Amino acid sequence: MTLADQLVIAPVVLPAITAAVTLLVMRRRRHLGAGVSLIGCILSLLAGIALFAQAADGVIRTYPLGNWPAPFGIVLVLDRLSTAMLVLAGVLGVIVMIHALATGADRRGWHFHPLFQFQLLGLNGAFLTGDLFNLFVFFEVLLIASYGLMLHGQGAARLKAGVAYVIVNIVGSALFLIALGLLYGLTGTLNMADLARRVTEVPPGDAGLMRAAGLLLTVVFALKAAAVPLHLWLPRTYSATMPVVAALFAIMTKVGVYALIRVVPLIFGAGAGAAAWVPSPWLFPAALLTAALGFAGVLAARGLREQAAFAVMGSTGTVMLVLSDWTPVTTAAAIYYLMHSTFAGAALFLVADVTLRLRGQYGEAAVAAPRFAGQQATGFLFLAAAIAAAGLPPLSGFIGKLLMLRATADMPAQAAIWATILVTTLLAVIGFARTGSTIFWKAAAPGAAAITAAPLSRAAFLGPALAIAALVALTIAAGTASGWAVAAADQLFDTQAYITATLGSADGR
Amino acid sequence: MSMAVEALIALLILLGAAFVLIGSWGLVRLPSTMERLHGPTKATTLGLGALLIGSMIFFQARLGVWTAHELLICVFLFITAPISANMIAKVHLHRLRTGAIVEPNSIAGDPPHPGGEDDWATFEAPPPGPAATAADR
Amino acid sequence: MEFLVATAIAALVAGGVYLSLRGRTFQVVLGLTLLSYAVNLFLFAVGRLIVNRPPLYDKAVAEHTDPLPQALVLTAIVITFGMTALVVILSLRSFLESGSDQVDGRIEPDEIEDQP
Amino acid sequence: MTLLVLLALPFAAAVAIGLLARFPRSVHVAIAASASATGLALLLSRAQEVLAGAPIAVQVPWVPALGLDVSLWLDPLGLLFAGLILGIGLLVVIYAQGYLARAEATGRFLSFLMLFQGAMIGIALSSNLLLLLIFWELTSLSSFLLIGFWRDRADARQGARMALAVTGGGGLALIAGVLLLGQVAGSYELPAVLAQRELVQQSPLYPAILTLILLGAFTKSAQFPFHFWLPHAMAAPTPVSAYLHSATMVKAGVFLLARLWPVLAGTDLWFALVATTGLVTLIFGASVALFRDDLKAILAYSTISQLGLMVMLLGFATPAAAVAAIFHILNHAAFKAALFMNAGIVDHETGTRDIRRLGGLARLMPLTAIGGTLAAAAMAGLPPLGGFISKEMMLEQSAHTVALEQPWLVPALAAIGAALSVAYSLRYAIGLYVGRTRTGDVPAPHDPGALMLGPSSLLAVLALALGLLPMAIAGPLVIEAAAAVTGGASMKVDLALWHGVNVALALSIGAVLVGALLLSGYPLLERRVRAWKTPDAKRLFEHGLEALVAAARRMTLTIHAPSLQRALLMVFAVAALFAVDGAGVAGTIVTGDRATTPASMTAIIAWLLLLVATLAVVLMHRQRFLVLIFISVIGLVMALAFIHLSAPDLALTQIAVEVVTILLLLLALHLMPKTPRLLSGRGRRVRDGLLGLFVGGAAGVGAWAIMTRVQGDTISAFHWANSYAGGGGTNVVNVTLVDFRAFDTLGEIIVLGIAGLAIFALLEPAVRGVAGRRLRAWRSDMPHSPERHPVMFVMVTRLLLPIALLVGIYIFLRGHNQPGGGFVAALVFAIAILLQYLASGFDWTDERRKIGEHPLIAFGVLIAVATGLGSLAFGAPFLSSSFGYFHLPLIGEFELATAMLFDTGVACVVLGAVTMALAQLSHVAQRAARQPDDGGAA
Amino acid sequence: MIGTALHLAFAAVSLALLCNCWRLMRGPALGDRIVALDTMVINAIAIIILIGMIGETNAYFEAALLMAMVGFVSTIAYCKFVLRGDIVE
Amino acid sequence: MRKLLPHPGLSALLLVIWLLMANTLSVGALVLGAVFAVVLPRFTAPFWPDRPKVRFGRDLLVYTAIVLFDIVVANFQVAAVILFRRNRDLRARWLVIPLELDTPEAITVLAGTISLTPGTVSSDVSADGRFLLVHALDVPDPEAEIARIKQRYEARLQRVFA
Ligand code: NA
Ligand code: NA
Repeated sequence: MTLADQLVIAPVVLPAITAAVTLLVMRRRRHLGAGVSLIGCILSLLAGIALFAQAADGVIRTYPLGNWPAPFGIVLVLDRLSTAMLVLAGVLGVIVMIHALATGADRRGWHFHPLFQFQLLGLNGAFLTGDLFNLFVFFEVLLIASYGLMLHGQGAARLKAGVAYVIVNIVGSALFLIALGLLYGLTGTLNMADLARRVTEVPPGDAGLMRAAGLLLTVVFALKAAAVPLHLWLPRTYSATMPVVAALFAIMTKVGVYALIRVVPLIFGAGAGAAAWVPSPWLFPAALLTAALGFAGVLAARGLREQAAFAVMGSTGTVMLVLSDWTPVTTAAAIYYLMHSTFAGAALFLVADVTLRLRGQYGEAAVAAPRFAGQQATGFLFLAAAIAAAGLPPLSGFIGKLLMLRATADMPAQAAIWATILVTTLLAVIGFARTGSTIFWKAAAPGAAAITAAPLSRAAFLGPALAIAALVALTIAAGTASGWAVAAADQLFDTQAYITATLGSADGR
Repeated sequence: MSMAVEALIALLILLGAAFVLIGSWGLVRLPSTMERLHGPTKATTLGLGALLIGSMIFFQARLGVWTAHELLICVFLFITAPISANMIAKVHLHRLRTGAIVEPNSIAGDPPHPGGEDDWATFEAPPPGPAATAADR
Repeated sequence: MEFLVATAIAALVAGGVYLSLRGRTFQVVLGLTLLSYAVNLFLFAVGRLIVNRPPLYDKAVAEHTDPLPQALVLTAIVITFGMTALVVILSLRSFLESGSDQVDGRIEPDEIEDQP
Repeated sequence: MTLLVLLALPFAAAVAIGLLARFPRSVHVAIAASASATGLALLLSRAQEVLAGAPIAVQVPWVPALGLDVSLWLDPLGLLFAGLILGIGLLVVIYAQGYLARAEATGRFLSFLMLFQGAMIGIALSSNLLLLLIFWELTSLSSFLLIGFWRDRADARQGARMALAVTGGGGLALIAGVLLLGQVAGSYELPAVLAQRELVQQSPLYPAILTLILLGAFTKSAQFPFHFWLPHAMAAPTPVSAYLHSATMVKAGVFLLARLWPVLAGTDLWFALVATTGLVTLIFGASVALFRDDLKAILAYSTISQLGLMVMLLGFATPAAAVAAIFHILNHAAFKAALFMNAGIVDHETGTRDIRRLGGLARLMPLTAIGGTLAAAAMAGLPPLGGFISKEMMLEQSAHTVALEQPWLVPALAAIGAALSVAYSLRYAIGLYVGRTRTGDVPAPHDPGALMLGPSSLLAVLALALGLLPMAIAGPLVIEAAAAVTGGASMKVDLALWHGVNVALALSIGAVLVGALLLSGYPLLERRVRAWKTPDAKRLFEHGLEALVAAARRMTLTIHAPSLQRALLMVFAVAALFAVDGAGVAGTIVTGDRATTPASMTAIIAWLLLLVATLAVVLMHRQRFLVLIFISVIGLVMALAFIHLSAPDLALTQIAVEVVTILLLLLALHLMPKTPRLLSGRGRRVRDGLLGLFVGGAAGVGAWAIMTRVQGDTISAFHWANSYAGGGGTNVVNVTLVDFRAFDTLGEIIVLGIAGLAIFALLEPAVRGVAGRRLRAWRSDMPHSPERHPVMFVMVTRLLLPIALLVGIYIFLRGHNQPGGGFVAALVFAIAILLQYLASGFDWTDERRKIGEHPLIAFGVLIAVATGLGSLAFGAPFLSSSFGYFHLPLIGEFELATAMLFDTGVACVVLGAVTMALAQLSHVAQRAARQPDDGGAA
Repeated sequence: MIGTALHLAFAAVSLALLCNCWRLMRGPALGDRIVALDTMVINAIAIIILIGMIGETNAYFEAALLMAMVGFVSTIAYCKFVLRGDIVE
Repeated sequence: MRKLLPHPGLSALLLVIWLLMANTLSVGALVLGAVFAVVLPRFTAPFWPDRPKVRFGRDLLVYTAIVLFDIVVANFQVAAVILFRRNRDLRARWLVIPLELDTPEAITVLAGTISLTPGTVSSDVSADGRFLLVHALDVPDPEAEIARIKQRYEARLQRVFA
């Protein structure tokens, strides 16, 4: 095994080492710890990019951990989608880390850096693994790290919201285990490729149980993705946590979507009998409601964080709406929009953070405040983030929406999907225009209390600007990016290739 | 395995089990908490003791190896059981004193005052000193 | 035996669901505890029940329990423990911060006056 | 290349101005003006060849997956529009410099203006429909910024939002329409789409396509009933109004109708929708304009009316009407821009825009008066101005149009519209410049400087020139543009003031007369009209929007009440629903073929114990302390069950975890209420109970179904077979944990480590702020015994510590081959240490501890990872294990495995995390007590 | 003979468990319930030993050992809680 | 020596426990056990600061034997009480035992012994450490029982903990 082959493990090992080192260093030498953490993020990103480049040739690579052959040991699988997600998480991680350092958010509580690194580790592991139980483990890693991060900075509201967030997800994990138990009990395996192979051989008497297992997995993933009615945890969690953390969380709902994209075509695809495409009949209405409720929330929001939270929810709903058709074309569109909406959500939260810091006691609430330093720059950043989140031109969201609209053009539910996507866009436009014009345009009545806010370094604008830059890059390179998305989706639906790559031959053993 | 050994094993097993049962039965039928507290020490000592010795001989007879593990379990139980009993008794005394429980049909009644100036430790903090453990120093 | 295990799982899940739907963190934590017992038992049971065949390798042994679900349950127990510890302390912390351990969205009378 | 430069210029200017924000405003103006001028020059340099029938085109691939490319072309129609955009843009820039006060953020203004100009140029040049959509929405966005430029004013913000909502919303409909159109036509490239008239018009989707696209065009062009945003957009600075409402923004809708004319026009539906809307808007706008007193409002409604006129003409769908429409676009651009600038001058000089407070200004500001009057005359359609010619062409076309089988209907209505426009135009000119002198807020207003007067005068002159020399100035352009609209050959058209006596002339004269009459009876008319309560569209819109927002808010708050119960209920309910879904599959077998295992009496009694304890937990859940005892019982039964069912490792873990969990719960319970109030009512409890029974039943059935099935071949057969040979251990479970699935274990210990860190982060600050105050105020709700450290207990724990450590070491070392392992060993260590805490107190124990928890966690993770990485040196994948049997004198044969090193990492993390959790929790109250009270500030 | 003895022993210990359960539920004092739990742990150790004998395996020794060593910790903790509220001071 | 073996008795106990666990008398186990027997008490020495002097000799052996014998006997006696004595005939008593022993270690051993013999449970120590409170399940003559305990156990322990 060459070192290039060993690179696969880097996105997991690097954050682990960085986390441990920052944990050791941080207590005495804060700056060194922060530097190590940032470098760790950058190295993880570089590893992700290198792997992405490897996967660009369309070959699915596997990495047998512990040198045990699949399906007996745990195997990491490197394909277009997983590496793209690595890059997504890596870029987001670097941006959010820069923002945290620039605003001193990491100093608002304990262990920000180890938790952050572990969060990246969990994400990367979840993207890479080819084993369903291992996916559970990495879900737990990224969840528990997210609990820690979510509570960073604390305060009564955050703690209360945290209680709900943690508990709901613990219940979700319990369901995950039940689903895993059912699957193992029926098929005797945990490897996803092996599952895909064995699912086709399940006797008819087991079909109902198989279906139940698939549906339970759907519940788990939909809970992470915050699909209605399993979304109730999201708005409170995201608007109560520190915006910089929420910015990182923009990818959390996408992990649920990723898991759906990874598992459904592979295991619950056409060959799965009664369990074929299990989520579809439920996912469509749920996603429709998610998008609708999410953007209704954007319209109704009275603060930037709340608004961003609902925007994240709505955008994930939109992605799932398109996804629910389970064709390569719709999946490709969903993947592109997933990438876009991650950065858009992060940008919104980062702008909210800057606003919050600049406006002192007025915070990010949609109320008039006296003029504040950096108002114009913040306003522009908000405008860009809002354009992206609403899916308006010229940023990538519009291209993503066009891709999604086009991909769903031949679906029976075309009218419903189009109406949802377009009407929610309008709701978002109105909602963002309302909050934005109030916060960045409206001036408080004379006599309003002067803003008391600590001065903010110019570096604080770097994070949001980088998030916007990522969106701009995704726009300019839309052709390439959407091409990747199409290739990734095609690869996902070529399940035989996945099985062959993982198990050696299409029929295993 | 000789008949005698087998009989011995069976006897020890039955004896142990019987004492375990009697201990628990005492828990059911004895009239008040302090009396019931005598049950577990019974079960612990001869009940488990006999069982463990039975098991020891059993494994020697069956598998031809002397296993000392049972002795070890005995050691641990002998170390820990009195502490449990002591702490539960303290709970009882404390709750009795604070009026949380009333036991009109307790036979022994309330504990007498110790002979010296100080009350029982449960009711009065021991002064710092050798008897009061190093922890208070 | 299978019946006992299945009904035990059912009872634990039922109790867990009921308790986690009560309005206070402590009860919810108890509910989660029951739920996790049930899940561990379930995960264990999918390896099928076999009495007295511990998964200790021996060439002579032909029949043995399925070791894999046991390994999975061990992982699950550890993870659940971590989660439980966190949620217990989080509940406490939240209670200390707000003066109420209610999580059903309503506010307790004593909570308002304690708000800073 | 020209086209790309043309498109890029305004955007580049916008960015440049933004970047040079600190520079003086003259720099900004220079950039904006030179960008517009350069663009215009570039355009004119290519005008000849374009009009000669050689459109320029360029295509840069962008998103091939979507059919979206940067395809630009310059045809006569685009040339006309681009020319208007750039030409009037240039004048507006110059005008703005005079108009805006020094204190205004001219840089920002011009930057927005250039952004807008770029978007408009994009619309004019796009030959890809999707690209056009992008620029279309971009005009909505940039106009939002421009209208809201005076951000402190509520009306500016509202107007901006309204414009964005209406035009942006229409744009969304347009997206759908364009996508459908592309879907039917098979391409988004305009030339290809325009060639598919038959295909499109016969498609069943045609009505939808047309309706959606018209929604986009009508909202943008402020057609009735979407007109209401336009008057409120007047909150913008006047240069913006002059730009947006003469030549650009609102014309985009007209442009789109013209652009898609070849593929969409010509059907009955087209006529019904487009012509009717245009006609209604023409009359409606005109009649409202007549009764407004704000100069800009008059102009706004007149714009609506004039747009209606153009839309109506396009609705007629005849080549001649197209020519008329195109020529009117040109005329309207000239006179309307001139008029807005004129109104701006008056406002600027007199301080008011209220026509009732103004009059006789011709004497004070003669040059302004001349320009204004000329432009108004053009708007009225009076000869010899350009407006007259296009108005007459319009009446001519109307005269030939039959609607509802009534030949008189359209001409009559068109004439009424014309008459009204005469009336409001004259009212504007006469009201301002003739009659008694009224000067608003300023005693003696005068003509402004050249910067403001120049552009408006130039445009007024242009309006005149278009009447006097129509063919020379605009003939070829109009003819070629109209040909581009119809997609046919160029028409032979003669633009002239005099076409002889015909119906149009008669109607025209009639219109002027009626208009004059209307104006003479204005006071009477006005009283009548003012008496009507007309619905205020803006208020309707605002109220509607507020209601929508309020409804959304209510819904959002209701649905997302901060209730954990609801969230959990949903999870369980969905899980239950899905269980039903799964069970519904036909042919599903519940009980399989596997023989069940007989249950011993002990098993049954243990089971009974478990059920009783579970029931007790549920029933007594408010007596929290008692419940913990019952939980212990459940844990005990679980451990027994694991042993009975051949899972010694699980039993070990269960026993140890149980102890630690109970300690944890007791520590937490100490600081919480012991018997809280009951919260839920009976109905709720019954509901939750039933749901619980259902979900539990489903889980039980699932477990039963799996357990009674014969197990097929599992991957664990491999684990069993390779445990000793390949993993070097006989305890297959342990080998699985540290070898086959070591990656899981790595994740698992990381979870535990994170839990420790998160707990530390939670409890460290708990001693300050509100929580700290509450901790200090905490008085236990139970009476306490004064004795802290019972002597027997203390003594025994001292003895037990080394023994327990020894046992832990033993369990650890044996783990690979017998039940045990790093996790349980670490728990034993932890319990041994915790016992010290319990017996001797926190401080005493803590000062004797040697290793902190943080390093334990960190080094544990590092050890585990480093062990895994070790295999990389041998070219093996991460976490590949190695083991060997060694012989040492005295000690004898023993085994060493890298997996044990990994297990050491596991043990470190577990020990660190567990002690961290409990130790932190155990002394939080003491720490708080030591903390000085900071008054509760967090 | 041993087989019969083991079965009888199982029955006896099971009955003992039932007795503990009765006391556990009945109370009435907290002390009673704690005693019941403590006894239950000891009876559980007995069961583990019996299971080991039936299966003729040593595999459950660690479990019994561990239970003997740490089983009393929760008992102590419960007592300390009732006595002091704070189990670690 | 004290530095190396802070609690020699403990070290011996640990070695024995290790051998019991390892269930072998091999040299390897002995060596490893010895290492732990030395290392662990040193490692945990801070947690056991006092060093009680204990005489490991005949006295201790005799004491142990007596206690084991008493445990067996008392078990049968108590079994009889539980099975056959009616509750109202039960002669449960509190016994207050004045202590001569003065180290906590010695008191703990005495109290433990009393608890381990069924029928008596050490319930509390007085705050000054001079009295032991014992609950007896069935004693006809408390004074005699106190005397028996003092002479049979305490006196011997005094010799062990010199
Ligand atoms: Na969990
Ligand atoms: Na316990």
